[in-house]
Amino acid sequence: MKLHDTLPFVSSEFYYFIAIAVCLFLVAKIGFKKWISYRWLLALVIFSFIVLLCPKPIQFGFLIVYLYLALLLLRKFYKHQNIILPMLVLATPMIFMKTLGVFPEDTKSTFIISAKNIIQIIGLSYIIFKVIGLYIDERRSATKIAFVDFFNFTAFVPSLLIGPLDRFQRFNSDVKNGYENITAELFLQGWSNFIKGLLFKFIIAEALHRLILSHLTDDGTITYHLLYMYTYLFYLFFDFAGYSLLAIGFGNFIGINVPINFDKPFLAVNPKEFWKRWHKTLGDWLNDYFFKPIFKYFTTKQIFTSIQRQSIALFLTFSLMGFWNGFKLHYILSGMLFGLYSVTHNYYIYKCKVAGKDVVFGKLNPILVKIISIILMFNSVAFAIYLFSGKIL
Amino acid sequence: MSISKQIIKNTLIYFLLIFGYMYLYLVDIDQILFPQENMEVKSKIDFVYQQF
Amino acid sequence: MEEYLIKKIEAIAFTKIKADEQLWASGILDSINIIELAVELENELKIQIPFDEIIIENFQTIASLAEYVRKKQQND
Amino acid sequence: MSAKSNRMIKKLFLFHLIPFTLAGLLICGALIWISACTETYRGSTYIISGEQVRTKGVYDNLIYGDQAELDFIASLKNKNQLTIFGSSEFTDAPLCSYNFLPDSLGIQSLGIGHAHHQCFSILCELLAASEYVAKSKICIVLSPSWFHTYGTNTEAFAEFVRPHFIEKIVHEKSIDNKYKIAIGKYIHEHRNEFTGISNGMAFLKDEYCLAEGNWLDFINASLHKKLVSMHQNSFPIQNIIYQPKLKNMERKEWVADKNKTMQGLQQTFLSSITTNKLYVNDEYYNLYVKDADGNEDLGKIKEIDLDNNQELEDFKLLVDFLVHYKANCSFVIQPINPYYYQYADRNIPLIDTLTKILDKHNLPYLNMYAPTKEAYDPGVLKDVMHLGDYGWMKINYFLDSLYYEHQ
Repeated sequence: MKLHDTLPFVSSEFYYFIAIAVCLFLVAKIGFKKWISYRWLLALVIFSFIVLLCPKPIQFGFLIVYLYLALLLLRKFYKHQNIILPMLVLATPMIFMKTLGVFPEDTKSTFIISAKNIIQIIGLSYIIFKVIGLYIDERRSATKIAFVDFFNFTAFVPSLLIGPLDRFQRFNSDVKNGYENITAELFLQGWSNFIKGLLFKFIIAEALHRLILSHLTDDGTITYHLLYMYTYLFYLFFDFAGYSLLAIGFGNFIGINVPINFDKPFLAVNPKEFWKRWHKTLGDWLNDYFFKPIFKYFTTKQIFTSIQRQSIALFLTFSLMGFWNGFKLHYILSGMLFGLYSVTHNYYIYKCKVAGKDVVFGKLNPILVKIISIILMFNSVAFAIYLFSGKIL
Repeated sequence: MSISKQIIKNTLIYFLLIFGYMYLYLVDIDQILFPQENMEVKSKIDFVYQQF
Repeated sequence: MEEYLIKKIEAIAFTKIKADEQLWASGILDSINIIELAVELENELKIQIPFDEIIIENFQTIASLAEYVRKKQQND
Repeated sequence: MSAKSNRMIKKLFLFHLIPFTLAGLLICGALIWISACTETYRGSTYIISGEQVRTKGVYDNLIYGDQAELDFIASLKNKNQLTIFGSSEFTDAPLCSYNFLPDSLGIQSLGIGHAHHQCFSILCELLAASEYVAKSKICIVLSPSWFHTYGTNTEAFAEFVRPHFIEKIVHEKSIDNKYKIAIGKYIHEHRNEFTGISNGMAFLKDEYCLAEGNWLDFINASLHKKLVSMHQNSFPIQNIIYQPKLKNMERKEWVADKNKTMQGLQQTFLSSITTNKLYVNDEYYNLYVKDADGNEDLGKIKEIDLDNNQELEDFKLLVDFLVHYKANCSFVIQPINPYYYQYADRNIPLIDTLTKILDKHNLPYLNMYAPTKEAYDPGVLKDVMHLGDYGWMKINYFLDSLYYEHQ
C-alpha cells in the first residue's frame, strides 16, 4: 500500500479501497444497521481514506475544519444579504493556492516551496465551490449543519479530486435515506457507470495519449496543430468523463446518486447546450452562484442596456471559470474565449428574437442548421480546449 | 434502449476493456506498432552510499 | 394575475404563450430572461425575489409562478 | 424471491454476464485472427567477439558496453585468471588484489564491483557466464554490512545484470529453472522500482509468476506470455554469444619477505593517524566520524533476524550455484572496525552461519571478522569498514597460497 500517496481512481491501491469500502457498506446494510448509522459509516470510510491514503492528511483536516468554522461563524454573525464577503472568506485558501501556482515549478524560494507544500491539497477548488454552494443554499435556513454531514459532503471521496460538484441538499437526502439507498438496482447502475468509466479513462484516453499525443512532434505545421487539437479534445473528454463515471459508479455502489457530469457534449448545438453536456455540474454551479446574482444585480441597477448587461455577466462568469482552473494565462484566455462564444451566441439569439426570424440561417432546412451548428460548436470547443491545454502559449 | 442494443453495447465495452488491458497494460502496443531498440532499464531510485 | 404574467413573459421572450405552457422545458424562459422577468416583477409588484429563488420549480408554469408571487405578496 | 430481485438477476445475466462471456469469446477469436496475421518469429543472434583487454584492474560497473561484458566473460573463461567480486572496498589502490597480483606476481585478475554489489547481482552475473564457471578461479569478498540491507538493490541490479546477461540467461537451457525463477521473483517484487521492464526481464518475471505467483499474477503472466509469443518479432530476446580471445601474461617470482611486508604496511598506517585512537585514517575521521561539535559519533550494530534475511537467502543460492557448477571459488569475510562500531559481537551469529555454510561445502575462506576490540587487528581496515593496504595484503597472501603457490 502506498500510504499518503494514493489519489482517487489513479493508483491501483485505490481500487482495493473501493472494494473494501463497498463490502463494509453491504455488510453493514445486512447485519449491522442498528450498530452504526449510515452517515457515521460513511464518515468512517472517508476518514480512513484521508488518514491512510490521502496525501497531506493534516493539511486536509485543517482545511475542512477552517471551512466548517468559517461557515458556522458566517451563519451566526453575518446577516447581510450580500454574498461577496462570505464567498471571499470561504475562497481564501483557494485564491491563496492559485496565486502560489503562478510561481514556476522550479522556484528556488524555500518560502514559496513550503507554502505550496502546505496549501496544495487535492480537490481544494472543488471543495471550496461545494462549500460556497452550501453556504448560499442554506444561508436563510435555521437548521443546524452537523459537522459529520458537512464532512461527508465536502470530503466525499469519489468526487473529491475533480468532481462532479454535488449540492448539499441533494447529497444529504441520499445520506438520510442511508442503507435504504443501497439497492441491487443502483448497484448494477453503478457497475455500468464504472465499467464505462474504466473504458473511457484507462483504455480510450490512455490509447489516445500513448498512441497519438506522445508521438506528435511539434514541427510547426498546421497539420500538427490540428491533429493535436482534436486528439487532445477527445483525450481530455474521455479522461475527464471517465473519471466522472468512475466517481458516479463508486457513489452508486454505496447508495449515493452522484450527479451526471457529461452527456455527449460533442452533439451540442450551441454554447448554452454545451455547458449542459460538458462538466454540467460546474456549469450549473457557475450559473446558480455567480451568473444569477451578478446578472440580477446588473438588471436591478439598470446598468447599460439589456444586451450589454447579459454579455458582460456571461463574459465575467466564464472568465471566473478560467481563473478557477488556475491563474495561468492559458486557462484564463480559454475561459474568456468560452465567454466570448456564449456572448456571441446570446447576441445571435437576441437578434433572432427581435427580428422574429433566424438572422443567420434564414429559412434553411432545420436538420442542416443543426448539423452546421454541431460542426461549428465542435470546432470552437476544440480550439478553446487547445488553448486550455497550454500547448500554444 | 432495446435489450439487444444494450447487450451489444456492453459486449463491446467488455471486449474493449479486456483487449485494451492486454495491449496497453500487459504488452505495450507502442512497441508493436512502432518498433524500437531494446530499452535501457534503470533504477528509479538513487541509492545513497550509506553505512549501516 | 395570470393574465398579467402571460403578458410579461410574452414581452420578455418575444413569443406567444398558452396558459398551461411549460415555460422552462419549452425554452421560453432561459437562465437569462428568467432573471429579467424576476427583476421586473420585483419592481412592478414591489416584492423581493432573492436570486436563489429564481429556480425552475417556481417558474415552471404560469400557475406555479402566480402562486409563488402571491405567497411573496402575502409575506411582504 | 420477489419480482424485483428476479428482474435484477435477469438484468445481471442479460447485460453483464452474457456480454462478458461474449466478449471473452470475441477476444479468443481476435487473438486467433491476430496470430494468423503476424509473421513467424525470425529469431536473432548477437555475437560479441574480440580480444580480451583487461587482465588486471577493476570494473566498477558493467555499463561500459560490449567490451566490459567480454572482459568479464573472458575472465571466467580464462582458467589462469582470478575474478574477484566485491563492493565498496574496491578502489584503485595498488595493493588491491586485482592490481597487486598482476603487477607483482604476473597473476591475471579482474575485480568487479562497487558499493551495493551484493550476492544476488553477483549470482546473476555468474549465471550469464555459467558455461565457463566450472574450474574458474573466483573470490567473493563479503561485507557483513550486506546482511543489514534488504538484499541487492535495483540500482546495482540494473548496472551489473546487463540486458545482454539477462538475454543470455533466458536462452541458456542448461541453467536450472530455480535460478531463473529467483531472478523473475526479484524483478517481480521490484518491478515498480525500474524505469521499465525489458523483454528479457519480462520473460523471467513470467516464469516466476507462472510457477509461484498468486492467481492474479498467474493469469496476467499467462496472457502476457501468449501475447508476446504472438508478437515475438516486436519483443525480441536476442541469443547472445560471447567469443573472447584470451590473453595470458607472464608469471613473476615473489621477492618480498612476507612478514616484513606485512609489519611495514601496518606500521605505516598506524603512524599516519594523528587525530584518533579508533584506527580510522584522519581524512575519513574528520569527514564522517567527528560531528560538528568535534565529538565522536560512533556507530552501532543492530541485531539481524537471520530467519528473514534476503541477503542470506541470496548468499545460500550463490553458494549453491558455485558448488553445483564446480567453480574453484573462495570467500573473504571482511571485518568491521569494532573501535568505531559498538556491539560488533551482534554479528557473531551471522558470521557463524556463513562459515557453517562454507564449511559444509568445503569451500576455502579467509575470515577476518573481529567481534571485539581485542580480536581486531588494527590497520586491516583503513577506516570503519573499508580494507586498507594491510588488509588487502592479507588477502593477497591468502589468494596466492590458495591458488598459485603449489603450481
